[in-house]
Amino acid sequence: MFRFIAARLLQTIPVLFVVATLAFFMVRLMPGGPFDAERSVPPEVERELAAYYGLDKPLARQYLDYLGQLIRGDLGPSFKYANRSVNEMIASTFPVSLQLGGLALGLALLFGITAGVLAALRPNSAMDYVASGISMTGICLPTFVLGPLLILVFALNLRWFNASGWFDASDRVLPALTLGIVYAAYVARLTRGGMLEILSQDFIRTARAKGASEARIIFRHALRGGLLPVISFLGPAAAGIITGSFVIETIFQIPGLGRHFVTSAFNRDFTMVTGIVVFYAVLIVFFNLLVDIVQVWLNPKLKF
Amino acid sequence: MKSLCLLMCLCALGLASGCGKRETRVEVANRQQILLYGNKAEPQDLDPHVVQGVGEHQIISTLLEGLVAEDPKTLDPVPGIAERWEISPDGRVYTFHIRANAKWSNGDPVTAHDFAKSYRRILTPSLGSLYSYMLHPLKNAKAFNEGKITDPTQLGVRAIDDHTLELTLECPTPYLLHSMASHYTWWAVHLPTIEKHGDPYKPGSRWTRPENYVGNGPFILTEWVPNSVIRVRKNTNYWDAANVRLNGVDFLPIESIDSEERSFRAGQLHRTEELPNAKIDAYRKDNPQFLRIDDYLGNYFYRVNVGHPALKDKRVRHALSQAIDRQAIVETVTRGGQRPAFAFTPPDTEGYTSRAQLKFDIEGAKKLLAEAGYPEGKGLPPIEIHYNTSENHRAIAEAIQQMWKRNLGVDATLRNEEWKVYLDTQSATNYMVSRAGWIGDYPDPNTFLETFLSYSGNNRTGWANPEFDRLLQAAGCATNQAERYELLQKAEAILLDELPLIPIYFYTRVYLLHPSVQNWHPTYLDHHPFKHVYLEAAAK
Amino acid sequence: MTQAPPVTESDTSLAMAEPGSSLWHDAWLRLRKNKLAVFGGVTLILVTLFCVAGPWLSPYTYEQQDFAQYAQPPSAKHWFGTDKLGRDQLTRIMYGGRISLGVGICATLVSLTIGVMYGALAGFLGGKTDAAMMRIVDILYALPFTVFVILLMVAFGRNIVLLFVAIGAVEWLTMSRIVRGQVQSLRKQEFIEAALALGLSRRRIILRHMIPNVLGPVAVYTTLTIPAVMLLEAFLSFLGLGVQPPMSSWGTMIKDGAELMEEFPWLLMIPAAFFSLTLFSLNFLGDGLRDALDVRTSKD
Amino acid sequence: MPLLQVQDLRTYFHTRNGVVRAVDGVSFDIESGETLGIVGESGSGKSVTCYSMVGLIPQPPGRIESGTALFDGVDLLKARPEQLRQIRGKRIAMIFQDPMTSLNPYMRVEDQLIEPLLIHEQIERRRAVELGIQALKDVGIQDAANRIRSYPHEFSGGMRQRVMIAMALITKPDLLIADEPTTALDVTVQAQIIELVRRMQAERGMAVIWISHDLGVVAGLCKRVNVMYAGRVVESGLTERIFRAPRHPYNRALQKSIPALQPKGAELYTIAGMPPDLSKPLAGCAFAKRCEFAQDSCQQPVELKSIADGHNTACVRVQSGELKL
Repeated sequence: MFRFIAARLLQTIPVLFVVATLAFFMVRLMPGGPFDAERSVPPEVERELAAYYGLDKPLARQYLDYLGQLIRGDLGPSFKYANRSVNEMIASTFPVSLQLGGLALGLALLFGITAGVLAALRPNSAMDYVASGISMTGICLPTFVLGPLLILVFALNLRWFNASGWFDASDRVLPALTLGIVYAAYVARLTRGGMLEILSQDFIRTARAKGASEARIIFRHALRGGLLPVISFLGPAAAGIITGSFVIETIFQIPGLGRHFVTSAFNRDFTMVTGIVVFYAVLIVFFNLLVDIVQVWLNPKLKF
Repeated sequence: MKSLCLLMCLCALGLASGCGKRETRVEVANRQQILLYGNKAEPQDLDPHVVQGVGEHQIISTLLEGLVAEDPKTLDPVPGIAERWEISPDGRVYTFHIRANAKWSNGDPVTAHDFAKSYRRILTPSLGSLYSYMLHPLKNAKAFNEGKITDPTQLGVRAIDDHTLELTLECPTPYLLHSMASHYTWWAVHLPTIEKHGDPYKPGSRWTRPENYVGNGPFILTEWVPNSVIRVRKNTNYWDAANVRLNGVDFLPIESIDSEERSFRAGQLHRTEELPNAKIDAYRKDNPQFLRIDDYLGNYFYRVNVGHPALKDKRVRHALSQAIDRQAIVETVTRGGQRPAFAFTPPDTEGYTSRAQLKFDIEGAKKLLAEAGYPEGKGLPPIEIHYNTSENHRAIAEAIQQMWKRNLGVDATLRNEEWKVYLDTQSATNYMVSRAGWIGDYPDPNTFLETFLSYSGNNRTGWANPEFDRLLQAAGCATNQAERYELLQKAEAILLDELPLIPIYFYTRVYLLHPSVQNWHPTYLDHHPFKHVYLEAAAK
Repeated sequence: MTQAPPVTESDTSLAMAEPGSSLWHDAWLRLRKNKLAVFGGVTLILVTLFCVAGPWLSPYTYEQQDFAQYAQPPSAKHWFGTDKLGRDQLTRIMYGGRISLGVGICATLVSLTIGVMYGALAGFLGGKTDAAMMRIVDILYALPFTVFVILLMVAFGRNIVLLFVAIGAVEWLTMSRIVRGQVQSLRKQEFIEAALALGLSRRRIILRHMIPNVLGPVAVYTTLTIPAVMLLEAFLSFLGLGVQPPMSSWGTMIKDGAELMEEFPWLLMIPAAFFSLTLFSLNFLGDGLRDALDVRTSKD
Repeated sequence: MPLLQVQDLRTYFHTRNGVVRAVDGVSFDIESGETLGIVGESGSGKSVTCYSMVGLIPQPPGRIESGTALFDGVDLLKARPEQLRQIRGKRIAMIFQDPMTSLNPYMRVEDQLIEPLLIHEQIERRRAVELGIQALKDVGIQDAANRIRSYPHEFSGGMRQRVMIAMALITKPDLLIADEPTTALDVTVQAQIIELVRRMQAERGMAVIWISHDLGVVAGLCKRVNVMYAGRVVESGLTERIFRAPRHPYNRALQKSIPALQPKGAELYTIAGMPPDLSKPLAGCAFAKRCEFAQDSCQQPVELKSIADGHNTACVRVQSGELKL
């Protein structure tokens, strides 16, 4: 297992290198530069700024400089936010996204797995239709509808929560719920599918023949195999959910990474975009690794 | 798993019941005299010599004060850091007398040298200030800013002593005091502080962090959480601190206007930056006490690429302009009390109203189009309307598309682009008709008309007219206001005859303001000097 | 194995069917018996017809504005009401449906084809090849979608086909990971080992043995992908990269409507209703297909 | 009183294609320590009969329409699920056809093996593991203390079936239902497993219901045999009488189709036609359509009737003495 993890971490290096390279050139290929503005910038000023940020050098040189920085773990200064570095911005926005994502993921798993299991227990029963119907509604309700809807009900009518911001503990509830519900719907669908598959297997009959209770059958015998599709889905989903959701962070005015990333892309904040992409890649690799480990752990037929 | 679920429900309930009867943030803030201010975007920085945006102005104006300040009602120049000033008879030399009790927030006195050094700093090319051209009326400032001269003593800025500053101008500039009062480029920074945190002549300094910031305004920066909040609190070292009634301002950068409106309704904001236009009617009807609609010094217009074969003929441009029912657009699409624009400069800009006016005349438009060789729009290729992605721009473009089709038989297509792509397309003049907006930097027609100088980077239409350029340059050095306005009238007449742009409407600012905010006046720059504002909850 | 597939117990004609072609044939017969799936299929056909043929019958066009009819609720004149520019919403729903259904189905097909093949191959080959292939997926995951799409649009211009390709090309990643996970565990099962032992070609094993066995999760995930794709299109349109106004899609209509849900609820409700109806139908059909394709779970 | 007494058991499946009468009026009983064989071809209802008794029929679509199954005084068919769960795995244990799929691939053998003990007996886990290791030894698994930590896929097919048997017998049940436990195994292993069950039965004195389509296996193992066809018992009796003197045309045809019992070189005997569609009600004898002796009287309702001491047949023509087989 340690060999497996070490090997995967080694594989990460070329992945990060390729990601950094592609991102570096992609953002620079995009039309528009970081200093374009509605009011034209005098050419002399633009020249000075380019020189300060090293944009006047040949692209190859810039690239090598960037890689050099990257190896030292320095993602460079932000082109847009003059007094901040990319490292600082990630350090300040990521914990927020992590918190939001963690809460949402927890909710998604809790509600999604529960609903999926309930639906799978009695396929084509009323309970199945209710659970599946709710989860389908969750999928049909995009976050940009669900978020404002929850705000209308809980913030504006009931006055339980704030409509935006990320200050009090109670400010976590609505965004986590919004993000969680959408993912819960996905988790529920996948759980139901996986559980139906497993519950039709012969070994479930064996367990029943032993006199195992329904709870024991679900938790001890079925859940492990039934969650495999959910686990495969969770790798990328967790990375996505934890790096933040642009839409939710915008609706709820949350200072997270997702919003910051999209804004940076729009600002053509080259270093910021590239930096966040590299950071994102690290997370993706990490979560996929985690998923692969969990998969092996859940499925004894697989080996590292 | 069930117990976990139960626990969560209990937590949610506990939170909910705890929050149920609490006062709103606005109510708390009213008690504490803290203004909660929706400020749209995260500021790029708080260094007045580096930033470019409108949102940054509101924050910086609490932290720094210029020699001249704004009157809260009229925005006319009133004494700020300078207690008085003299203007030489030829209008080229300004002498400012700095008040003796003006202090920086760290206790240092504010001196004429601070201003002299600050002006030198913003004009130093290596700083790369995006807005340094605001200081170009100063003698030799443009040449120094472009690196053509490097000796700072040649600049028209001189500290005669600690309390006297002399500014020498290239030309008499009647709007100079307005510009100095309203624009942050003219405000001073504390150079010793900046030097402590890096090279003051390079961007990227960290002196603007809350722990480092030193200002001379009514408030000091206490907290800055990116994308979340910027808090400023009363500065006891401010010379007029006794008359500052607010204890502080919380600036909340809420980018989504829908979120902002909901936050206002949830009692989290005193003031929103904007209001979604679909909500205007509802507020007019149900909650007029919150709704504010102020005239704003800005023009929403379409640039026309005069180099495009189909649009070369000014009769076509006039036909397109005359076929637009601007009244319908402001009444149906924008709905925020905007005024239809039939000229480029907003009416009554410091006493100036364009004499030349465009018109809405479908028959005339059809005739012009026929004269240009496109009867009923036949033979004219589809006009592509280019705009940056936004619900409002889209709705206006769709409306105009329909008007051209119905009134002229001219087809139009729409092309929206993401902001930076849109800017790129516009600067390359790679469009047919492109949406634009221009907000005046200071209350004077010049801030609008100069954008269409043939050499202006803001022209972006391919249009160049030597007579227009000459008139504007002459106006720049005119000695009295009447003469100057006459030259500008002629220039604007040329602009509206040639029509490289189609004005559509003059902006208003539509926003929500909590009634507890006092001493808040509608101003055409949307400036509301915070030192005069205070909060008083309405009696219940 | 002595127990014949259960269907043959009750339907002798099926047992006679030639086994090679009967997977799809059986599936079709089973699908036809599933009421919900049939309902879903019929609804989808009706919605498609409505969107394709409806505009010919409508007295309005999708871009025709009538300022006097600013955001009117549903009425006899405008059955689904009008939007902020006084356009008939019924007609716009029909046109929007063409885009949304088109994007949803085409992009999903693209992602399905690439994702299933890629995932199956990686999971089946295993070892170094698998590792390399999955690292490529990691790389693609990490690349920013917005940046990628802006680049595509700049490079190839605005083109609805490109939109399908762009979305499909991104959506296949998750699909491939799911398929790979399934195939990996399938590979350890006896019948694949048996097929390997028989010396069947890898291509044949993947196509004939692996893919039919992962169709279940794939069908479920596909029904999840279609709505995601339709909403992604709305997001892209929001960025100025999707459909061009005055054309709109259901996604963009919902997005616009969401901001007006308090003032003009019908601008959200009606497109959302069509969107949901379509997704529910797709979902029923997807579940039906899953059950029909999977011999093991169709015991009832 | 017999250990288990089944009377008029009817289990129907309510599917989209109609009502499938998988078990349609089955009655039999079994004494303690006795071995009963149930034979019949695929789909004849052998397994469904046994699953019905212990509540393993998926409901829906399955439904038990009528009948009683008295086990030690408790009617299994009317017992509450909890009551049934206490009997299942403790007093009635089962082993299944395919050991490859009947063991949970995601759990260690240890956890699955001792599960019945943990469920049914107040016993410490450590003690349960000891018992588990002993049980594995009893079924002839070498190195049981280590092997118990393995996963099922690490065992061969025969070993897995031994694990299944160990698991079934670990609670010392009164009745073991063996559902074609040797079908998926090769012949040598088959014999070992049969021998193992026989030995365990002898040691513990439990009753066994052995379901099989393999007449040879049943003949060697069971004292009495039920022959099932299309959801009904068509003939029952002592093993040697069933095999030596079949009294139902179906049973006779079945005997004839055992290849080993046919003369060398002769063409293999097969029963013409297909089993009936169970979703359509059958008035008379289910085998009539394929029966070489069928007459009009075979369309009358049939019943299992005794024709000799402990020997029953459902053939009306044999019952009436018209037909001598």
